[in-house]
Amino acid sequence: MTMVPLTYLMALSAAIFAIGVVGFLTRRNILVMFMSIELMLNAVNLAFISLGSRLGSMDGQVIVFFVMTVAAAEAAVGLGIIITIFRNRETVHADDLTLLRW
Amino acid sequence: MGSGLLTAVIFFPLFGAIFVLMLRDERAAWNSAFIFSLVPLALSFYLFAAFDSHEAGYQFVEQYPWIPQFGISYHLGVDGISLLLVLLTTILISLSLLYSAGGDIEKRPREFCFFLLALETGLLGALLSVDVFLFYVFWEVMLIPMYFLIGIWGHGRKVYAAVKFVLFTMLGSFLMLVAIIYLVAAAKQSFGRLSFDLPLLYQVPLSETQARWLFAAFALAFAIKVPMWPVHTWLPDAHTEAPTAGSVILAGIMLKMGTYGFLRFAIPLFPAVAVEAVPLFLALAVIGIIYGALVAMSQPDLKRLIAYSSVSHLGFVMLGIFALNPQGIDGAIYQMLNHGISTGALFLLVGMLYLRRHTREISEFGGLWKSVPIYASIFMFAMLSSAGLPGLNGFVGEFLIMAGTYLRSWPAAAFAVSGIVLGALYLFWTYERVMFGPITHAVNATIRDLTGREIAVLVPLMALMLFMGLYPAPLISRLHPSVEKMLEGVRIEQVRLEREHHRDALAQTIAPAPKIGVQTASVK
Amino acid sequence: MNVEFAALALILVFPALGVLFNTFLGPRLGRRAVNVVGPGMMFLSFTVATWAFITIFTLPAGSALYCPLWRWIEAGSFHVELGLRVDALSGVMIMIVTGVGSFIHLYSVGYMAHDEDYARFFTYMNLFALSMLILVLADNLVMMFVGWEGVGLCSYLLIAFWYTNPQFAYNGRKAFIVNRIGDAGFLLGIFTILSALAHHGVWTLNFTEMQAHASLLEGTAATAAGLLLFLGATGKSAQIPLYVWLPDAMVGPTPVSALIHAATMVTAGVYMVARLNFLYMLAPDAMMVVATIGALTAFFAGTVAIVQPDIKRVLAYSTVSQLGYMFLGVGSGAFAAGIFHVMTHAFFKGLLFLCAGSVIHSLEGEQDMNKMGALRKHLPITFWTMLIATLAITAVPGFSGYFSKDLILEGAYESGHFWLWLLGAITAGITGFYMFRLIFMTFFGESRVEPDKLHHIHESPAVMTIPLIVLAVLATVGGWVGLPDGLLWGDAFARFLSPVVGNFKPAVAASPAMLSAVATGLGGLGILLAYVFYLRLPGLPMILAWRLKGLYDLLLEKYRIDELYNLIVTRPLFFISNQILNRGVDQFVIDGAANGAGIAVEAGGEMARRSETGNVQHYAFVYLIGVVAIVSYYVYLVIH
Amino acid sequence: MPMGLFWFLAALSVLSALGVVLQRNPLHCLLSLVLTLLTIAVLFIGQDAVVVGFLQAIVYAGAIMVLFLFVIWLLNVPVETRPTGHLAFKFFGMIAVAALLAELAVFVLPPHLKVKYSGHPAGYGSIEALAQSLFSDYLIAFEITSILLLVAVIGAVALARRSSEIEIKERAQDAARVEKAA
Repeated sequence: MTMVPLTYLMALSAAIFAIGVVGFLTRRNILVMFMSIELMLNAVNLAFISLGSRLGSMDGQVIVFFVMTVAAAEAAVGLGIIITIFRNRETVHADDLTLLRW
Repeated sequence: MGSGLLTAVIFFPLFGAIFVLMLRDERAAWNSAFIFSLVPLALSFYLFAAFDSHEAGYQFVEQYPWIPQFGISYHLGVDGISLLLVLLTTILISLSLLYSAGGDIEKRPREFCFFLLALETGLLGALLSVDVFLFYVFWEVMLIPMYFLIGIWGHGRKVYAAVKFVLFTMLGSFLMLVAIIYLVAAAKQSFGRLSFDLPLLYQVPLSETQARWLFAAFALAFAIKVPMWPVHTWLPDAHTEAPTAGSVILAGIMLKMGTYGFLRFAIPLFPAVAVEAVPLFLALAVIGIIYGALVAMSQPDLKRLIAYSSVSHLGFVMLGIFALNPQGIDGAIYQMLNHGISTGALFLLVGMLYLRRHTREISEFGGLWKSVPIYASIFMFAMLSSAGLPGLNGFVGEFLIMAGTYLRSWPAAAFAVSGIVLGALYLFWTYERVMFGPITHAVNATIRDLTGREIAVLVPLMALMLFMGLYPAPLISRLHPSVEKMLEGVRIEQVRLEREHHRDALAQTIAPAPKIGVQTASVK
Repeated sequence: MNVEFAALALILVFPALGVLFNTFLGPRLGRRAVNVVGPGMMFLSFTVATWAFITIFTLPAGSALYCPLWRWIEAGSFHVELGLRVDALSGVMIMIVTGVGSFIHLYSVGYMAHDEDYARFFTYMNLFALSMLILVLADNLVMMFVGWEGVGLCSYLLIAFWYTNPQFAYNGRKAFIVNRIGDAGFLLGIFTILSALAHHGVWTLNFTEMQAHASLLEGTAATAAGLLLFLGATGKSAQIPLYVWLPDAMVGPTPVSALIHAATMVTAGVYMVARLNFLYMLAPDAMMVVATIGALTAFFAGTVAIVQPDIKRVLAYSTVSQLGYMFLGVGSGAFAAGIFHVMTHAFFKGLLFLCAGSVIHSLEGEQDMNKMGALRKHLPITFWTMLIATLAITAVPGFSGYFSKDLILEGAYESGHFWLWLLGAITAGITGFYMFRLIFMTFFGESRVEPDKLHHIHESPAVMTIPLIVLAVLATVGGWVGLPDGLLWGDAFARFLSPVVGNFKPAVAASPAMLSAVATGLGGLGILLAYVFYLRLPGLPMILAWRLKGLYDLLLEKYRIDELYNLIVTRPLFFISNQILNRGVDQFVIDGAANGAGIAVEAGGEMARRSETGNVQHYAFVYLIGVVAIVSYYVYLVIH
Repeated sequence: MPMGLFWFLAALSVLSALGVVLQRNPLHCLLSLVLTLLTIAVLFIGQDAVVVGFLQAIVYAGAIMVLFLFVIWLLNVPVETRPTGHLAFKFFGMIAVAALLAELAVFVLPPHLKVKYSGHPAGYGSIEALAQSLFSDYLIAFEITSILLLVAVIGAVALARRSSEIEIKERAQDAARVEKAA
């Protein structure tokens, strides 16, 4: 069985992570920002799986499992918050949601 | 070990404070708070009576392990230096409560009593602790009730004043904490065990540099509390904005914590540095005396004026302490009491006037003698005590201080003497503007004279002024042995220092001869 | 021989009782009770004092009565024992204080008959007597200082007695503050002695013990202590440079001026110098200063008195001038002569003030001599007693002042101070002039009294005139205790005092008769001039004043010393206090630094607050930077 | 996994990830995200993480993304029209991201990535192996995760539910409107 070199996988993971970061920084729609977060999570997941596979350890997969649960919880709560915000402010534009400031 | 007497003195007020909080009726709160403050008063009178005036060390000692892992113990004791301050504390707290109940405090009386009594616990605890850690705990404990007393029941910019007070004091006390910990660590190195016990810490051998830094930390903490020039500016604000009882306690007792700290910690812990630092502290004290008096002179507000006069008076106390001889220190301790009593009385009097006129501006008054002769007479009495008129208490302290100072350094005494002239100047000028002359504001003609309660508050203070002026012997005889004991270390250092000077001088006179020889040799 | 005499304490107890009674019961029990108790306590005290004095008289020369009280201050080796002591010197003083004091108290009953605040007045008067007696009876310097400050306080209270007048209140404070400057010197003097003695292991401030160890003080210590203590004396006894308060003190009730500012308190300085004669004998430089200041003050104050229109002001400057004589005397080493003059001066100057008070009382408060004149017939008793007092002060032979002043001038000459003697002699002439000017302007010539007051003029009641008569008798015969040597009992006064103050040792031989003749002649000349100026040619003073306007104004405005002091001391002091220290240093620099630290923190917070935009992405960006930074640390670790 | 497949999947995932970031319409973004997740699921499976790979496809790409979809529809989120953000911010953001990428490259590129392939034990990636780990070593974490999910459910309900106060106010407003109409 041919092994995809770890470097490639890690590079892919880093690339997706970077794309996620860029998305989070540049998009103003909080839903899309949320999606970018999911991108980053998945990039990290990929790294875990790849390393776990190389080390022959199940820990990487377990962690990904946990990440998925947390992502589910996060999505539930996060989307709930977004709905509430939208209900009150009629917007999902990040520039309009600066309530936390002084 | 111990009779538990000191514990009772310290914690009875706290017990009372909690009890008062649980009462519903305001009158009952005032009365029970007053009664609760009488218990430590009675106990401290017993302490005074039972105190052995030939014994220099701690008496009524109690010691139990508290946090043995760190060598912290619950160690209480009273000696001549703290005895009289304990008495002063209990007296002033009782009188403050008696006075405040008479209409001065209208808002939240229960909480007021609570804080005042809690403050008493802090003050007494700091005075009676022999363990440094315990002392530090109480030292910080007294800040908090005072903060609330100023912040809640004060006037004007009360929050500003309260915060300023706390920040200034905290700044110093954190440095002190660091110094304490360092000292304890040093003690561990030389004695092999952790201990916060003061008598042990006195014996910690320190290098010159170490001692200097530690002394500086302690001295700064206490100097802020005293307050010495130039770290005094929290005082006028705190005094002015505090409620009357707060000013009385602040001026009467809390400031003494600074001077007490010098006597108990800074000097006996680091006698060598203290001896070195004498010129610096004499200079600062003299500046404080003259500066405080001059600035007091141009204050338009009565309370501010008295606050600055405290700077001047505490300058005298510091002068006496750093005379580092029995006369000076006996006088300084005596002057602490005097200042507590006479300035306390003055603050009470100003408070009474404020209650009637809701102003403290000197320009608002004039010709008051006509309308309130009893008030004016008592004011005169307190003022004379403050100005150090012979026959009243102030003179005994100032005389001893200046005698001590003169023996140490005559120029310092010469400058300090000008303080009594300036003191008379601002006090009498103020008195003249407030009491003498025609009545310029019609309101002043109709204000009522002192009530029975107010006279009852002031009479004990006046009696003390007279008694302490005429017969100071029972007080001084009690504090003297402890002072002598404290000075032992200083004396040793002094002799050493003089010997070194002597040797240096000798070396200088001898030095030239061989030097020439060396030079000629090198030329050859 | 020292005898314990417990009754000495009574001399103090009686006035103290008077103070307590007048403070607490006086206002309730009313005028009658106060009028009895106030002077009554003084007379009781006088009685005990007389008893003590007679006792000391019957004991062998050089003996003293003492009465130990209690140990007052004690700190280490330093201790002060309170104790009373009466020897010849303090015996004379208590007689003056209680004697003259009693009669002035009596006089006050009449003088204050219409004042509401009689109880307060007698409280202060009794308190004054108490303080003065403490000063005189003290057996140590510290206790003396107690009295010294106490009399200053009473002086303040009594000058400002009519406190509703702001000027009076100001003058009272001025007196106290100026005195306190002197007191500061006094204190330093005490410390100088204390430290000089302590240096040799002797811890005492007791007069007798100090005298026993006087040799330890020799040198700079004695000079310094002498000068510092004398600074105290210049304050209390109104000498250059601290005399400025006394003329202003005249705003107090006239009995006060008589008792405090003429007869007793102001002589405390002289008493102190005489008491410490052993110290001053060790310090010829200090003595020289004392004598010089005395002579200068005598002359200087005399010239000012020439032109003053206010009757009490003339007397005030005259007092300053006479006090100058006393210091000239003690400064020359003629301590007995100085004390002698203290005594005679107490009689005649007390009397002069009381007479002036009587005049003022009858004119309902008028003090300007330009609005008097021809009062001789209206106030016969006052006139005659005042004339006697004037003859005494101008040193007309036979009257008391003659003997004492003569002794002083003789002492000044014989101790070698020729110029000071000359100054004193000229001052004798000036004294004659201004005192008779006062008599002529008040009692002779034409009446210049304001018409509406004219028909009110009446002689004072008996309670006021009796003290006048008593003092007039004393002013006449009081000097006879010190006749010139060889005449009858001779100089009995000096002999009586000599065990305490020592004998005068002349340095220069002179003929007493010659000196006396010169001084008396000058005095007569003064009287003659006054007669010419104010009775024969009443227009002359005006013309002279106009011709010599500059000089006249300078004298009238008292050499403008008050203004000078204001300019160089008072105003700078207040300026420094308010503008420089209060506004500048305290509020701006120190508080500014403290608040500045606070403001810096606040401004920093404000700036940091600006960075909080609330935009999630901005926070994320900062987060990212943090991540980059942290990761770069690991990169660093990996690479190395 | 054959290299060809890897390259294909890698390209696809990067492209679809870019699609998430670059498209205007949130719905399109979401679809791209689903594609990315699926691609990654395949990559998981390709590395013997079969269970997790299927979970990824079913739970992540399926359930969670549907949640997103619902929300997009529920909110009726419009297509972004206005230009987004400040240029300077984007610029510096890009630089920071580039820096991060460069730093990550240091770890990922050969000289520093020192992981030796140690061979897969039997049943690696199987559901038994996963369960073995989860219920032994990671039991506490697993239980805590369950609590987390519970809390999240409660939180989501609390958030999504209109507060009763607002309801009362709205009802009162309705009543007022009705009255006015009558």
